[in-house]
Amino acid sequence: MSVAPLAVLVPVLAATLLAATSPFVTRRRLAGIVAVLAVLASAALCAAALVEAHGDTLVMWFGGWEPRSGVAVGIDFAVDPIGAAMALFVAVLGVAALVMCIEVIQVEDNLFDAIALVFIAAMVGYCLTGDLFNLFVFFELMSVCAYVLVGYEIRKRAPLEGSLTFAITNSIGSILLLCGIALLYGRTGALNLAQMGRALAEGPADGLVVVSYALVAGGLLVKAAAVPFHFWTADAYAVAPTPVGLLLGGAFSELGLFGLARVQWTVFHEVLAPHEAELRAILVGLGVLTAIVGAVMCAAQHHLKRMLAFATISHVGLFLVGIGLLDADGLAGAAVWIVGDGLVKAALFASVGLLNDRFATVEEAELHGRGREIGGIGVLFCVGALAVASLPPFGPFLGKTLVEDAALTAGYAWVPAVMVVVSALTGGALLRVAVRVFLGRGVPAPEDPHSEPAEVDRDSEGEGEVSLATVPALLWAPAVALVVAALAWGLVPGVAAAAGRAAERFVDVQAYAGLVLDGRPLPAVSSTLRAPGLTGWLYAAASVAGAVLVALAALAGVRERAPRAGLRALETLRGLHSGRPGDYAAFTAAGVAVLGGLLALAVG
Amino acid sequence: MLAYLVAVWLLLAGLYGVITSRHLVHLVLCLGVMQTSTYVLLLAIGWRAGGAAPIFADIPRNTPIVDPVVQALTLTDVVVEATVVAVLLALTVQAHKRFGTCDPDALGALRG
Amino acid sequence: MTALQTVCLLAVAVAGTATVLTRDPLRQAVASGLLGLALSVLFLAFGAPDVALSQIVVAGVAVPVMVLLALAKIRTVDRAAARDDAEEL
Amino acid sequence: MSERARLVLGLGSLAALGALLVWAVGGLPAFGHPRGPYADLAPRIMLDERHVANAVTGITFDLRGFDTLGEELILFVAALGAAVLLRALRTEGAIEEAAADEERRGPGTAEALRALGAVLVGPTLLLGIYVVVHGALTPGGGFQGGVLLAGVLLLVYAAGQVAAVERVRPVSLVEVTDALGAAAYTLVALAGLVFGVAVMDNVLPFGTTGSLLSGGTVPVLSVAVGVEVTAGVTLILSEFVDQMLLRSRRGD
Repeated sequence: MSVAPLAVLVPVLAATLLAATSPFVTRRRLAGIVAVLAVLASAALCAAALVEAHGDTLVMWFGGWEPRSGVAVGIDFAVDPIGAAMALFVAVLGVAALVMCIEVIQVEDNLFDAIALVFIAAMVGYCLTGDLFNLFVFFELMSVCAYVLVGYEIRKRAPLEGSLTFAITNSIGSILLLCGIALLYGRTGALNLAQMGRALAEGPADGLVVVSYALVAGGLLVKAAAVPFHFWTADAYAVAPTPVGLLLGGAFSELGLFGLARVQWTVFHEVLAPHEAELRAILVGLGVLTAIVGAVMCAAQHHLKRMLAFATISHVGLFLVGIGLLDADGLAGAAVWIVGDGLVKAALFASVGLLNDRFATVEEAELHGRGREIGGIGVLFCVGALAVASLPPFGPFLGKTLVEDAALTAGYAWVPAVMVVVSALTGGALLRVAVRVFLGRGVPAPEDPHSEPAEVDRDSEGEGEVSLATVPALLWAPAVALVVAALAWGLVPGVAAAAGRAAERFVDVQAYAGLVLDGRPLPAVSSTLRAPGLTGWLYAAASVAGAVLVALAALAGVRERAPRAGLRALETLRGLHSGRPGDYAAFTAAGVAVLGGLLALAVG
Repeated sequence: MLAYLVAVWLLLAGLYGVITSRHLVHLVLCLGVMQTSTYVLLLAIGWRAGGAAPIFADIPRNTPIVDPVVQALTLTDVVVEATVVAVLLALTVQAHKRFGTCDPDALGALRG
Repeated sequence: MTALQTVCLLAVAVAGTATVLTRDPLRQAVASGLLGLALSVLFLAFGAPDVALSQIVVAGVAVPVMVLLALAKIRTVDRAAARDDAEEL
Repeated sequence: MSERARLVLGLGSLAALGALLVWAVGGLPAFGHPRGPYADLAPRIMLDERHVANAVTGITFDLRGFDTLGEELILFVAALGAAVLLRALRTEGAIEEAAADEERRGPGTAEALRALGAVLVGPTLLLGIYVVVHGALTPGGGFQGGVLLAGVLLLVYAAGQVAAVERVRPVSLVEVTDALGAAAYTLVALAGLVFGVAVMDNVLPFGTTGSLLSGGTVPVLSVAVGVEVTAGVTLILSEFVDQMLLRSRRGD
């Protein structure tokens, strides 16, 4: 009997306890501590499941409904190493976020903690499930939690708008996903991932397969924030309370990609195998487009939370490249990178939250030089910015080199160059902020015509504002712990090899289906994945140097001397991020249509 | 086939409404129309010609019945729609109170 | 396909289109209620009484009530704003 | 993006999407011939091994009961969320004042309507409870019955007794009930572990097909959902009602 379901049920039970006591117990701190303990328990249970799986996949059926002669009738948790590791990663970020909540979220009731607990439980369940409809249920559950959490500080204008566009665009995504699931059920008569894959492989790769792929992928990519489904992301992440932003930027988007990888392999791999090369080109192309748009938009921002949101988008693009290479090594690299980058990104969100708490603004121009009094945070921010630019030996470095190697092997020799440029742009933009805010050097950032009216952000997290001489430990300790964890992630020996084996397990779909449906034991797997070689270090050196150059150029005021045409193009791109749900819905429809159309041509 | 086409039509019509909407309440109900397309699609997929409802209260146990699984899925789906509508309407009421408008195009405090 | 199913499907398609094209939210709420009603009859015709029942309680009770209450709130806020404007003049 | 550009992009994409979708549904099995084997197995298993006559209820609360836990949590979060989002701006005592105002203005509602509402409260209550507990036998179950029960609140409101709404529905009690319904479902799911079987296992005796308590945990879970849905929908609707009551207050 596996402990995995408890990782979901324990935080849920704690959430109902908090909600039930909310009208009577007004000890906010106590509720916060209960929530932290529940997520800690969930993290421990995820770790236990990971150890229990021991490199294999563990299957448990809810209600004991084992398959009947190869037909799945119940819902299963198929706990494979990558799924369990993702769940553990989400729970760890959850602990950091909830610790910060104790200090940051100043409300009278326990409801915020209750919803946050359900949010984390849903993300954990999403990582572990082996049933497509159950995946959809958890997907929807985490979405609804996120809408509420983003809009929680509803007294202000921006969270309200962010939450609205978030809810509208993601509801469209959910409906598209569900349509895809319905089509697949019509063809296969199954909801279990393994069963669907097996049944689909018996038929042709026809219109139904192509369109359901486009719908499912489109729905998941809305969550993942891939271009052109990404528009809502910055609006929502930038206005979320800091601990929520940390969870969203660190894990939420990445889970969209995780779901895509899961469905891609278990359901579609076999039926689309003859068209793998074309599918790879589509996914890598989409990833590169997302990475570049995200990086350019990131560098153009002066609102720090928005900047981090676009950095998240650009890295989602890079992860999508890793997953889109459609082989085990690329997937392993993306998984390692997602964890490393998520830890760093979460630490950066936490640092920005600290600035916001202290100075009641996150506008680069207004913060110029004011960060000098909290130099410690500046060091943290700087380290984080360099880690985003893949500074060895942090976790992102390891992940990036693994993806680069996989891209070279797959014949995409130009991909590493794109990765260097994108890492340099995002890392450089963050580095520029670090220098301006914490050192007060360089040409100050211009007042941004796009930024929100100042008085709106003035009372941002206003009630929660702490005007203390020192930064509270509950705020900085999680941030430091996250950066240390990111460093450890890159240093622990054997991460690459373990990820390689886990990815081989993930992509061996026939063995997976045999285990889930027929109870056949899994064959042994091996991986040739190694620690980064010389080329990896060279690429890393190039991205870090590039990041420093980008930062220096920005600090020297390169913007003033930029060519007109370039600036105008940038303005057009920024103008597309209009904050209007109608525009975003049109782009979502266009994205699915293009995705489906390209696939149709490929299958043709 | 007509049932499938109606499902497709509802999805497209709802999405058209969302794209062109000038009122947030209108937009929310258009999302609802999109959602109904999934109900029609699921139940149409589960329909068995001449099948009875899947309740063995007063029918013999080997009567052909329609697919009960899609019905269970649709039930979940209906609940999901109701909750999303509730959350979105709550946000709409607040948005109107704050900004004095329900025009979705007026959103966008943060742009670019 | 039975005749009842065909009729219901056409009614659903028409009501769905009307819901989208009616721009006045109050009238749209009515159209949406009709859509819900047509759907629940359709679900009965599809042999899904459970779904029909929940469709009736959701589309016939919960959603219209929420929409009408929200619209009532929106209208009164508008009227109060108009009154305030008039006083300022 | 200009309005025109949006319309062009939107219509173009919708046309392409429509073509793709029509292509896709062409690949579905012919209408009226659903593909097995899940659809054939599930009702048989529910009837033979769980003694549940209504296959849909059986699948919802047993075979795929874990989905329903998620679904219930969605409603739980949405109810808390709507409450949180709607409460944000109201001040202490404002609702009570407004409710009292409304009651004083009482006769504004037509007498006939009030009487109708009052008369309907009893039957709706009974119908709601019937639907919740008979889920395993006839169409219905916790969700449908729960919404009906929440409808009772509305009827009380329609009866014009606004202040009574406040009395019938002390908000904190509704919140607690909402949470307890969700907790009950989770605890039943966990009960399997106590008995040393799988999570979500059906640990109660299955009874005779056609009797009220057939299906083991199925009726228990149905009632848990019924409680949760009643409270959740009541919470959502009453927060909207509260918002409307605030209408008479100027400058709000």
